Amino acid sequence: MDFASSFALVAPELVLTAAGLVLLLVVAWGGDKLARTVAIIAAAALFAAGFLTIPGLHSGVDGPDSYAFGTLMKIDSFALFAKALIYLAAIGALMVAPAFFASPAAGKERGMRAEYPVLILFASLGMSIMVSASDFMTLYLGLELNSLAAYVLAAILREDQRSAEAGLKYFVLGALASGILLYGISLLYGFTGATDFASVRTALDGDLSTGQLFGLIFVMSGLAFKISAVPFHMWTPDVYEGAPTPVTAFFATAPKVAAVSLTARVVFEVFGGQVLAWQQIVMFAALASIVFGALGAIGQQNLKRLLAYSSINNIGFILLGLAVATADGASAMLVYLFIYVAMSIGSFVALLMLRSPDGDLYETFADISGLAVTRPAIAWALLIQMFSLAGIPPLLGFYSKFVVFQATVEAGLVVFAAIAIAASVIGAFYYIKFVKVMFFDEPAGLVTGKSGTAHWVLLALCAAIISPLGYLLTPSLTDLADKAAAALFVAI
Amino acid sequence: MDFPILTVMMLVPLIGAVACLLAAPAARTIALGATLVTFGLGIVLWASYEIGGAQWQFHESYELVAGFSYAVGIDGISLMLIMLSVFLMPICILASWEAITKRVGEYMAAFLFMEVLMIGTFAAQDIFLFYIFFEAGLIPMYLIIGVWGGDNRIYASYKFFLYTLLGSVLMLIAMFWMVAQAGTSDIPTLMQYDFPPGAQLWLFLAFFASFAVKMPMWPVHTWLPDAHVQAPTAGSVILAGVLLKLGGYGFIRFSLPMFPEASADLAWLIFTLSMVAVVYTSLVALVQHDMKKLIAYSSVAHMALVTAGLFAFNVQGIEGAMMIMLGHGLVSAALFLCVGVIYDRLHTREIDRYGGLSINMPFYAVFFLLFTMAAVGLPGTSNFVGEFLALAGIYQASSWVALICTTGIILGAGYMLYLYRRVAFGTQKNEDAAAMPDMTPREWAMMAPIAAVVLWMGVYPESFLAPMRADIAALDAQIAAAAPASEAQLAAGEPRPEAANAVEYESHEGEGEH
Amino acid sequence: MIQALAFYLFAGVVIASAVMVIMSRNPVHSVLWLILAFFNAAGLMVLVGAEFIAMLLVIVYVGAVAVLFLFVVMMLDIDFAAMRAGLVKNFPLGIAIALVLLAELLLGLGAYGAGGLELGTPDGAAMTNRPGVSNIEAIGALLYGRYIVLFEIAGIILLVAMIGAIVLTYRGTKPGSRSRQDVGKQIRRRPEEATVMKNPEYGKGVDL
Amino acid sequence: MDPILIIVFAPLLAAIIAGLGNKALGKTGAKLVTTGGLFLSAALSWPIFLGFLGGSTSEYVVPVLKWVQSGDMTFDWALRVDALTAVMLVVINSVSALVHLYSWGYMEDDPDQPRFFAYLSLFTFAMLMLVTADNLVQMFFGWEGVGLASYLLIGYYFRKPSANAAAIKAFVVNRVGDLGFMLGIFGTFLVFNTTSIPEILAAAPAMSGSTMTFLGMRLYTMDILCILLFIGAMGKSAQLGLHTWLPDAMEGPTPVSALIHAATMVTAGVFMVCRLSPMFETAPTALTMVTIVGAATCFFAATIGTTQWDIKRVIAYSTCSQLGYMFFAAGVGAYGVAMFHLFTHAFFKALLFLGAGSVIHAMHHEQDMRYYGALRRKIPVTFWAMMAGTLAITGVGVLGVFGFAGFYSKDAILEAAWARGTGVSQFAFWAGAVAALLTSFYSWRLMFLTFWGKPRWIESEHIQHSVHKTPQEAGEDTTGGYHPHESPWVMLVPLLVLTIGAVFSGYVFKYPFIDGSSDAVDGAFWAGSIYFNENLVHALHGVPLWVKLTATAVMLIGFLGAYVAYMAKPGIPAKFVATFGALHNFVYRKWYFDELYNAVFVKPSFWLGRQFWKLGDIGTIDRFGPNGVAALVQRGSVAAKSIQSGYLTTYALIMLLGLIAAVTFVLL
Amino acid sequence: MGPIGIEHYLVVGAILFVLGVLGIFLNRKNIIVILMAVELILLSVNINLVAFSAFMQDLVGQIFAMMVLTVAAAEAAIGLAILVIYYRGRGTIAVDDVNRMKG
Repeated sequence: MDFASSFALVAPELVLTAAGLVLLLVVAWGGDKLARTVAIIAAAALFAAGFLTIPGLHSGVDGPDSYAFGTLMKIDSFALFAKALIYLAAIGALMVAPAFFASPAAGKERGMRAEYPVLILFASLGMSIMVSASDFMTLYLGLELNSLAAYVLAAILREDQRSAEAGLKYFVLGALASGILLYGISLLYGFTGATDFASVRTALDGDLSTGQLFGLIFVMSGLAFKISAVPFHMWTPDVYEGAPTPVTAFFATAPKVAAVSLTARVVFEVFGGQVLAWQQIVMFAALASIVFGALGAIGQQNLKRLLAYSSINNIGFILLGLAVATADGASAMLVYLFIYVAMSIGSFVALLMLRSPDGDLYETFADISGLAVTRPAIAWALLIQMFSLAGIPPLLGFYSKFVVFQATVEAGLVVFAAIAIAASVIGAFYYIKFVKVMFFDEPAGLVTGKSGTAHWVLLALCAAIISPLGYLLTPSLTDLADKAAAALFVAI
Repeated sequence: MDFPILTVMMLVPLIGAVACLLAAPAARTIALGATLVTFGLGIVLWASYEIGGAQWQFHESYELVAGFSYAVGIDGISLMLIMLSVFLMPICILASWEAITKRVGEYMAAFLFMEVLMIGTFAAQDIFLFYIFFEAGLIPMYLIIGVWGGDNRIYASYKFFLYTLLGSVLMLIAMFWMVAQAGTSDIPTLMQYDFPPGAQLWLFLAFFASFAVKMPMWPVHTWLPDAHVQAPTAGSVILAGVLLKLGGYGFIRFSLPMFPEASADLAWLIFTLSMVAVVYTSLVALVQHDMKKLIAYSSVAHMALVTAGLFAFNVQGIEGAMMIMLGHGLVSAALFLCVGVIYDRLHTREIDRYGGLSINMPFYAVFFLLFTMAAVGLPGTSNFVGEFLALAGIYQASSWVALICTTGIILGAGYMLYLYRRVAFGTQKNEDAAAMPDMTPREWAMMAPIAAVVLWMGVYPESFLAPMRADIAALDAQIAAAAPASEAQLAAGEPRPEAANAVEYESHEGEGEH
Repeated sequence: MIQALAFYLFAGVVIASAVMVIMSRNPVHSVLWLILAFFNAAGLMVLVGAEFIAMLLVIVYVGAVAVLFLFVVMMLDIDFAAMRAGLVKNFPLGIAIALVLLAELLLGLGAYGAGGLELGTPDGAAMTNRPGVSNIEAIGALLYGRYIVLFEIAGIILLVAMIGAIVLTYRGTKPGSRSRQDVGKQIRRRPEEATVMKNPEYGKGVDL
Repeated sequence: MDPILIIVFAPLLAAIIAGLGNKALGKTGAKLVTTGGLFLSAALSWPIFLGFLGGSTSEYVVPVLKWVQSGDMTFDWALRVDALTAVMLVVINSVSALVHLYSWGYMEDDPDQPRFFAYLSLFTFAMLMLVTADNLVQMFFGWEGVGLASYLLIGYYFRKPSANAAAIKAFVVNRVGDLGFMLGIFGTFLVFNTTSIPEILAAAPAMSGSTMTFLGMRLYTMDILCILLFIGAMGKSAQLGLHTWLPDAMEGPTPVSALIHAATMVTAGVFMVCRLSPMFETAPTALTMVTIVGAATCFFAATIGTTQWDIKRVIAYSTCSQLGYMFFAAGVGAYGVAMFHLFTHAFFKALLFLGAGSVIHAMHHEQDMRYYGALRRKIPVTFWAMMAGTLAITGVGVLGVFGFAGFYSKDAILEAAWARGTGVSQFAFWAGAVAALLTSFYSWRLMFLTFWGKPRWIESEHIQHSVHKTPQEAGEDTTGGYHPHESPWVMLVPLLVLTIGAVFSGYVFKYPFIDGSSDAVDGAFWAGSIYFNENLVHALHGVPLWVKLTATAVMLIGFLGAYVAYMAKPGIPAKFVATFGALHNFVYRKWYFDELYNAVFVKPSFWLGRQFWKLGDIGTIDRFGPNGVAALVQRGSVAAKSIQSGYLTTYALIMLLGLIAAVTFVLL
Repeated sequence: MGPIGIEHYLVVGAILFVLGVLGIFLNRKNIIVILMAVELILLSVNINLVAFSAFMQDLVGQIFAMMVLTVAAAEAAIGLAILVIYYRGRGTIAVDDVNRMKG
């Protein structure tokens, strides 16, 4: 085993690990006083890790060259694309955290825990491992590394009952899900005799035996929990609502990217020869997610909860790209993910900026009534995000749906595309409600607090990406996504 | 032509919009300036449009986006509709000059965005670019209705938004299929592409879902009265003046040339819906108490003539439909302005609250009368040319349809004159209404240009027909093969040997003086 | 035969104690049933020759996890009597669904006995019964060779679990709290600072 | 510049100046401009007419502007001048000029005079466009233009609800006819691929045998087209069925009635049939319909005229009846005769209206004849003018010597109907004869009630207002002390000019109009501008003597009847009403047409509109459409949220359900 | 009683798995039992893995089982930690009380 080349391939992970460990020591001695510094360094580490993905991303690494540590990990351009996105999302979650934790919303114990950035780092590391897993063991460990960190993050406001409840629900259901996943993996292992993706795939050729089929379903179900696809989505609204908002922003973005990428890798690299076995299930999950996400969001008063349902809804469209089972579909899925991350971060940042003068956070519709008058900049940014989430052109959210539906139609799944797009109109209902409350209703005048530069920068950045200017990005974005998607299909 | 005039025409209002957002106090002036500049550019565009030249002119194409390209260009049909849009915009700004007092910057910005999108829709040469512009209009219009609308604006804005969105998403799916099939998203190329007849039906229906809602055709018209009633005056103007035309434009640009067989097969459906719409909505208009609602319903009836004309599959029908769209764009816009003028004074749209306005507002009454008559389709006004041509075209397809649709001119006269009578004639029932002053110079500036163009279009429509002639002829040639047979089935017979009143000549003795 | 007997014994006890884990009203009992289940599961593993895993199971689960559970159960000091509630609202549905799942699993896996399923064929790189190599040695070789990365990751997972547990439960000490021990201060302390000599009058006591 | 351009556009220009100038221009300015423009037009019209009369002018077309070119459908603005047009030009411009002048006096006190004169001139322009049309669409332009002007002028007193209602009614009923006209134009275009009148007329005979499908019926092409066009004519010319607007149109100022609803606009239908006569001659069924409708109208309207009390309504029904004459003349093929009656009728009917206006003016805007009486000496000029008009309309004359205008034209119509010799034409003849009797009766009734007998003025509310007395206060003096004054000269001069026309126009122009020229029977005057049925003209002159005398005979009977009933024994009408109450009511209430239409069209329209709105749009489309879907989504949302119960066990259960569903799905 | 084959182990594993799942969603008493049920599920997985490993004579399964064990321990620690803070906040660990957030 050539460790040198393997280490070169996992350089981003090494950076994260090293940073995590060093920062942990810093935290141990420095305590919470250094939280801000730790966050900045962690963000720098994430940035550095992200930077390290660029060369491979551009050259489109794939095939045998991308294997590290035998067949345990595969750092191809697909993995790199996902990683870059994960790191960016994590940086976002770090940037908005200090202000949040300093606010009264954080409860009695004000101030950010210095462990928060470390946990984010380790969670990112876990996701990094997830997306480059090419062995079920790596997959499992990466997933758990991320999950464990995530459970803690959800409950990190330990004085806050909602946060604790969120952590608890997340944990119990997550554990159940990983149990299901593991059970599936064990069956696959038993009935194929291997745990690495390539061998499993070879063993799965031909007709699937019942045991293998069980394994497939259980594995898919376990993964579906992570990406919160219907009917494994039940935890999402509660956890999103209960978790501290920066953590929610993190949950809504990075783990979604990781889980979707991982699922994509599994379905294509492991079950790629058995498309018929999973395609309909994924399609069903996609449509159900679109519909349930939309239905659930209608009538919500809590904005975080609404965004949780919105993420379920969006996952539906992403899964639609997956269900297409073509390279175009996978590429569309990645493009969607990128845009989705930008939209989600933008929305959550805007949410975090809804503060009273003494820093209290607002998160219900009643609070943001008439925001367009009192805080026009935030309102307009949210407007852009919302219309984009609803997929109304010329905002970039339209482009994400555009590529997904294009791939779906080109694959001949016109009926599904039609159903999905019709269901998307239901979703538009609550996005425009957002706009309605901010723009049409009488100002409540509650939101008057000032926000930090970091928030403004993030918000402006996301708004700019989502705005029609974002179309200028699309050629290179599509190029990268195409390369990444192609990497998934090299084995075939 | 090297100067990218279409892009510039879109950029000017776009920059204006941003400027309005940033410099809210000066928004009115900025908006007026931007729209006037755009209108000026529009005149340049029209002047430099070469009639009889290439079908697509002022073509620009850049690959900015993955999946489709930024490609714009116009033919005569687009040109006319763009002119309509840029002509109405400064008027809209003027109409809002005093009526809008809150959040002026945002308001003006929304309108300027709207202008960008309207120009873009008509100029788009890429099917997806068209969709983007087509659909994006929902955003500013939603805001215009929702923020500056009437009491029930929330319901109206939701209905408008979701109805039209649902209508158009299926079209997007169809577009994907077409582009996948034809391998290009270039509209002129797609117009020449022969889609398999089996698929055409579905594609047609998908596009129909969108355009029918936008038109709006019966029975998916109910969003329109609500939207109109709640929208501010200028919003109604744009809605009636331009946005309703998107549906008709879509039929001309997509449904007919791309799916001629399906269009012919489903012409009966369009005819049926149009006939129902003409009678149904006209009767509904007759009993309205709200001025805007009345005009909104009349718009539905007029648009039904457009659809029927388009699916008559002949030059008169299509040209007539285009002329109705232009004429109605002006006239209904003007009627909404008329409503706006008195709404600004009395703040009610209830017809019964007015009466006898001819006494204290004679000039207003004259303009209102002119536009009423134009709406009725009086010859010499813009609408007549369109209605006449469209009905002539429809008659060639089916006398039944023509008969039913022509009843629209009776019913139209009924409800419009009934409206005019209740508003402008009679005694002054209401003291407040009786005290309203006549039109201000600003209102003159809104009304007079429209009045002039309405008459111009009625007396010398050649200016408007000429640019479209070649394009419509080409379209007609393209769909001629699929056209259904005329129901008239004219059959020659042996002519009669003599006149009907021929009498034998008998010489009478007593012939003489009487 | 003995092997079969042992299997059925272990299996029976595992299942029975698992049932008790979830049915028992007192969580302390549950933990104890869980320990029993682990022991018997270890027995099952020994039966198939995976003695190292069996050992780990006992050590890690019984020695660490189960004890942790016990510790927490005790610590939380819950009034278990109050928690004796009736059956869950959707109990029948739940049971039905669980039975369906079980039936499907058994149906699917039971097909193996009828020759319907075939175990996979490993590539042979990690054979169990290599001559002269014990189970532990073989595992060690694999774990520190081919799967060293996983080993490291597992380590990080444990680290994260540790951080997590501390972050969540450790409440730190407030400055000035008595529980904090300051050794230097203690050492620096002189008797004259700590004690005062008093000579109280009878019956009056001392003013402190 | 061709004079025809000036003739046509001078009124338009005047209308625009007067209309837009309005207050700025002032009353006198507006009046001067419009009246001047009209007199200019009139002055230029006569030479053209005389040119045709003398045979020195031949037809020509002056192109003005391109109008519409759409595929094969092309029509431009162009002014066609031929004999038929020339006749109309003099009629329109002369009457219009006189009416303008008359209005100086009649509208003296009106505050909105510029508007009035602008409308009048606008009307004249539209009418001129109609008669000079070279294609059907321009004719339609004029057609609608006069409709507009008529609408505006009927509703001139816009404060009066009845005037507004009448204006709308006029416009809408006309639109019903227009529907036919438009369909006719469309059909014509479909068949001939052109809307140019000469081209159509030239091509029509060849199509006479062809058939086409219309509304599912297979019919002769030319019959369909002509019937459709004739429906248009029926609307404009207030023929039976579409006549209801004309009596109501009397809400307009009286000069308007004279110009529009007597002399010009209502004759547009007749003009159209004559203009398209070669086409109608290829459509026997259509002509039969024309004849029957014309004859029926002529009789029907005359009956109603005998019972009305409003002086203007009597004349209005009279107009309606006279138009019926013209139509059945056209129907039997005597187009020249129809045009002749149109020509003479214009003079005497305008005269009657203006005379009536003068009476009304004198009687302080009282229009009810029951409150007139004994005006003969108070307003003598008016009286004599009215007398001339009455003599003309009743057709007084001595065969072979001299007759008033109506004598020649109406007699010729009856003779033509007889001479045509078919069953339908016989019917028309008899209907016409009875109508002539009734005409004589109601005309004299009008004269007797107005100018003879005792003054009954004080009964009138208008007079009461004027003299500030009630009938009780006035006591024996039934004049109430009111002194009717003769109208000013600006009103009387037009009366006198028209009197000349009423007296002499028949005698002077009978040869050119009926025979085509003064010396030979060759249709030279018409010069092909109408279908000239030479044989019929011969036959017309050769009818038996009793036919020729019929008209005179019935006229005398009518006169005697009126004399007996209203002069000799004034109790008779009351007795008649008492005896034949139902019949009288039926006639007095205009055969219940208004009630019928109200019940069949107007009320149901509003009812249907409300149903469509409340039950259709709101109750069905919105309820099950957008609102229904929204409610469904809302319900789905509630369901989705109730599943999201917050309980871990539920969540786990649902996850498991999903798992089992997936497993079951792949297993099955 | 015939020879003990892989299917026997799998049946045991399946039963344990279902019991674990049942334990999660039939429990309304307290959350600790749910955590224990999770452990049961992991145990069933381990039995599966080890049995497969043994019957296929492939050590990978046992390695995997070790990893699962490790993770299970970590998971238990985190789970209990969360439970503790939850209890501190609410004073109860009854499953039915964990529904502050819903809808």
